[in-house]
Amino acid sequence: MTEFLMSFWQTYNTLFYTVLVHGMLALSIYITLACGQLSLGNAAFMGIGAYTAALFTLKLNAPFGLSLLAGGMLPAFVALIIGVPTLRLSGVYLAMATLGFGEVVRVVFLNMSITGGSVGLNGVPPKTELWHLLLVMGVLIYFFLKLKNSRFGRALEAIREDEVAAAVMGIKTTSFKVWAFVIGAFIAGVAGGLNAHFTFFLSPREYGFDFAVDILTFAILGGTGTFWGPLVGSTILTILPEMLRFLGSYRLALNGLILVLVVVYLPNGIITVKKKD
Amino acid sequence: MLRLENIIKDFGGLRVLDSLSLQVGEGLIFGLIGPNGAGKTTLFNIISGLSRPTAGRVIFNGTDITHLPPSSIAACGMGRTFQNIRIFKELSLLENVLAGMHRLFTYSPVAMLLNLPVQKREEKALREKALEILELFHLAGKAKRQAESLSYGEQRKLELARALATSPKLLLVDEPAAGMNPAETEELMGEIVQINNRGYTICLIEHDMKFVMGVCRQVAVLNFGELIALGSPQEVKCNPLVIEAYLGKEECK
Amino acid sequence: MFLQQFANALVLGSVYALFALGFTLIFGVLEVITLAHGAVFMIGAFAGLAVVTKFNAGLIPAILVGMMASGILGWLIDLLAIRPLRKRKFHHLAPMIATIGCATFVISISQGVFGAEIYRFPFDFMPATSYNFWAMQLTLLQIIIVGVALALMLIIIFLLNRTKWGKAVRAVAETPRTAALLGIPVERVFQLTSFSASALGGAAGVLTGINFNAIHTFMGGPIMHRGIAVIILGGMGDIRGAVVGGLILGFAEIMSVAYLSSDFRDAISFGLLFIILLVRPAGIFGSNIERKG
Amino acid sequence: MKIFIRITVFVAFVLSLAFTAQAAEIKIGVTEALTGPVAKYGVPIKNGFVLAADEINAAGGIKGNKIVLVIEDEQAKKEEAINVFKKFIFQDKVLAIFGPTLSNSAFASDPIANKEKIVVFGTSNTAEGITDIGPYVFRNSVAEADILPIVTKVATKKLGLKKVAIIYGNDDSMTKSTYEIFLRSIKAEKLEVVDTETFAKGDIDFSAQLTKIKSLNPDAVFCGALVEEASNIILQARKLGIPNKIRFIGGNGFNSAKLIEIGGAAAEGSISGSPWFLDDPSKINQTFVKAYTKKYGMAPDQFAAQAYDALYIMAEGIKAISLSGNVEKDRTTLRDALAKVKNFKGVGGLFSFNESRDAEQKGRVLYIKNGKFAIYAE
Repeated sequence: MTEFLMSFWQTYNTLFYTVLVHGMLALSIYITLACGQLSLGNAAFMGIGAYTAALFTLKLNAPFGLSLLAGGMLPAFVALIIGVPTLRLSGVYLAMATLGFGEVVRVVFLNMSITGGSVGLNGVPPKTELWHLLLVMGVLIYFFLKLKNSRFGRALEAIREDEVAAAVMGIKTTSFKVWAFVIGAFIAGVAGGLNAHFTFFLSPREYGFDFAVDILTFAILGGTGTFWGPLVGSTILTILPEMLRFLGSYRLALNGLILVLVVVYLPNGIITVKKKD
Repeated sequence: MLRLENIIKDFGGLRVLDSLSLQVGEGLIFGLIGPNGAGKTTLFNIISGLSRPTAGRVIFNGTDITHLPPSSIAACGMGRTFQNIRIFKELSLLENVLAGMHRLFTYSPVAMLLNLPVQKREEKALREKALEILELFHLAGKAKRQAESLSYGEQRKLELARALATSPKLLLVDEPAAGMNPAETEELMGEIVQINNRGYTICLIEHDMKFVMGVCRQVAVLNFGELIALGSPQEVKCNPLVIEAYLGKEECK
Repeated sequence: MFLQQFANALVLGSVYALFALGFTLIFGVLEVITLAHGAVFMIGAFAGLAVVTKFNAGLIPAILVGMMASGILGWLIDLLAIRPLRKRKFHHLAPMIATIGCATFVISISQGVFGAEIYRFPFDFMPATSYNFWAMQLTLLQIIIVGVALALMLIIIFLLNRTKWGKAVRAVAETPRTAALLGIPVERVFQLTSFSASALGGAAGVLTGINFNAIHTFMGGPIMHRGIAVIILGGMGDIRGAVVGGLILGFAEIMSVAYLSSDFRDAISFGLLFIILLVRPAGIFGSNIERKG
Repeated sequence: MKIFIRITVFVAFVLSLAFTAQAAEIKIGVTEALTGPVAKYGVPIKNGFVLAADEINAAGGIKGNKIVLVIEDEQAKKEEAINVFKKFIFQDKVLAIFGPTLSNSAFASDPIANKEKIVVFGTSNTAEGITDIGPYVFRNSVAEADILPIVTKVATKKLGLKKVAIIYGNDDSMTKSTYEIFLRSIKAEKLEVVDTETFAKGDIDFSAQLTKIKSLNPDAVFCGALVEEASNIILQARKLGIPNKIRFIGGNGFNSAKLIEIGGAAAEGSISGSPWFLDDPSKINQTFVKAYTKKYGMAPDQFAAQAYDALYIMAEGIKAISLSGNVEKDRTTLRDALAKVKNFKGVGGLFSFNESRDAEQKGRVLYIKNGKFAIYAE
């Protein structure tokens, strides 16, 4: 039995790590969704974080904690700069602007020599341990739990529900939106740094359009009413392709089908909040 | 306490408000009436900062607020409701009111994360106050319910409660009685007066003349963006211009 | 060289415009960004290819069959994945996620059926001779592509503005509820739009397949990124915007390669998109930001 | 018709999976990109392995032991490659691993194999530094670094090249490395580079780049592109009026029947270099091409050929050891035996591993003549 568990863990530990990283990314988009903003820049922020953290480790031999912190700070800083003009946009326009931003980031990675261009960075030492991931995830869950019933969380929800009404209540909508964007970028960056340190390798193609949409799918599938939704969504969507392996070439077909069915039958996501009497 | 100076507002060549000057004194219930399209809601939007006047100034408690963003105007002590109800539908009643109290909270993000006593204290105190406000509108019993589940009339009251929660010096109320049945309207009139008695100045737009005549101490009449009459309800309703443009003869008895 | 680059840009821009036409039509009427449009485009190309290789069909039948196949696929996607979501209150992005699922499904099945390799139309299908205009060199097919894109755009604009159905579609695009009150069969308008917009995608697929000789199951991916850029550029849901946006993107890509550097082509075009959004958030022809999204 | 063949192949594949799972003897893991955009390389590779395994088993296996391939899709995603590697190592307990398809994924997954002391054998990883990951990493992918300088030299001499243009895909590590090797050899031949153009994966329109190249009138165009882009580049060049006498010179990406199938007359004369080519008249190759074409309904490409050879090379290694039944122990002995494989005669000619476990194989300069690959110079 223990032997079975051992080999099970040895086989699937990376998958579990990935589940946690995807969970963080889902939370990073959740915080912007929580104030009604649809940002698709999180894949790019993850990329910036991954490269930054990996380069801190590779070139500066920085301690892991510092690499991760840098991996969170740089995307947060970039988010702050682009956030102020960008967040005047709303809905799909914001989504598309951030998507455009992501594309620019990808091309920049592709053409910089320090990032290794299209070849990418390889030989990133495997520093990420399970407890790092659990710790970061724990901190995030704590943060979102605290946020939920605080004045800040309520302000975000108010902005999501009705931005104009929120402004009239004295809520500084713009600064809340920018903060949510920056925090989301920070989370995505840290997730990127953690990911880079257990996959040995990173290349620009990982952080493009498709992954940006994947992250959004995590959140929408799980439900955006509470932060548990994105966590559930990312877990399911990360494990599902692995579970469907036995289907061979058609596993993605079933994956797509399940996605459609879940959305059609649970359009508000798997986890929905109901306020009752 | 509120002074409007020569407010002009153009919408693509159409003059919606024309050199409007008006004063609302402290402690009043001030009524703004006029036919549809007279510019009443536009005026509210300008006062609360959602829309900018083409020319003119808005002075609130001695401060020029014409170009401040809505959140700053709210911070100066202005609260409002909307003609087309804009409550936070997916939040509970209590959360709606607490969101309205946003600027009364002072604790920092650090206090939130560390669960510092200051947060607990504030949350507890303001929660009690929120329930008190809900009680004012007979909604405290439904505090945990989702706002969307309320009846139309109740939603209007909730919005009023939320506006009151910002603890405004001046409360702009846009058609509070619209869609209410006579009993609800009656109840609402009482509540408005009660709020006023607590020291809140109120400026309201309303089409229900019984309501206006019943609660307002001063009434301004707008027609095509111009002020055509100002005075006590009694004076206004017998003003010939008002009778012609809006009310008709029956009101003046 | 400028004239040749101008011609290159015109052809590429027309392809983008044609693809974006259907994309924008669906958004305009159904308010759904259908990320399955790339898959629909691919199916059109394969269907066109199938009739040509099997029955020796000519250009017109190939385009028509491609349009038919894509139209039916689009209609099915609407019926099975989007329609169930119309009736209920849902997250406004739920239909988009559903279309992602559809795209994954269609592409995966296609790969199982057609395999992973690339196909092309037969060599003798279109004459390869080039025509010279001043300093421009164009093949007959390239001229046809520009012509067809232009013609389809004019037809769509004509249909929307001059016919009863077109007026119904526009009314539904404005506000479905009011349209329903006016007695317009809203549901049928939605389905008709899905069908015809997807058929346009199919036409784009067939023409792209013939001109660029690279038909494979993933051909819809890159063009979909561009299609998104195009409809943002032109204004979401705006027909003229799709055409103008398509041409702008075509020109931006070609001219940045011609006069700047091909290394930064995508950065330049997407940077342009980013800046245009900041200056004109609703795109070139867009107006009502409030309602959409 | 083709469609039905595909379906049959697919069904056969599923059935073969179902059946092979029964009789486990020598288990070898194969992970390639079988779905997604990279599947066009991954699928032929898998086909090459399956064909070779079937042949070996039909001939009685290795010392009587049958080879069982455990095939998993990795979608060209690094996380998937890692997951599959771990599944192979800890769950399926395979003896050795083939794959993954892209160098990018290999950089992520090969360190795991190396750490767990199991041979990982890449057949399509061309990036520099793959075998530096560790002593358990092997590959037989043709090193363009060896052959392309010869290609450049021969072409320069035969065609009298003076000024050339380059076009390559800059977002792909395979095509980028082709470019870098070409650039070095072009400099070594003292040719003038009049223009360098790039494109991105999935591009279909190259007219802007080619118009620019045409206006600069080079003697030849060096092309770092995989086959679907390469054939399109050549076709569009001809349409824009770049004459056939201006040759296109490419790397591994050119060595595919698809280049002829799609490029047609436009591709005539294009030059590339590789140890293996489709029309190589040697008996072993013709047998392979015939068997492959019969089984899969299409001609093999270089990826398939390398995979086919790779399994035979692996079999050589396995032949040299005696299996103990302790898979951990067998994995290490296999590594040592595999590293000693010398002068193996495969479809790509004589093959040996060098001391860094890379391919040592003689390349040939090829060109397309009358719609077939032919030797341009030995």
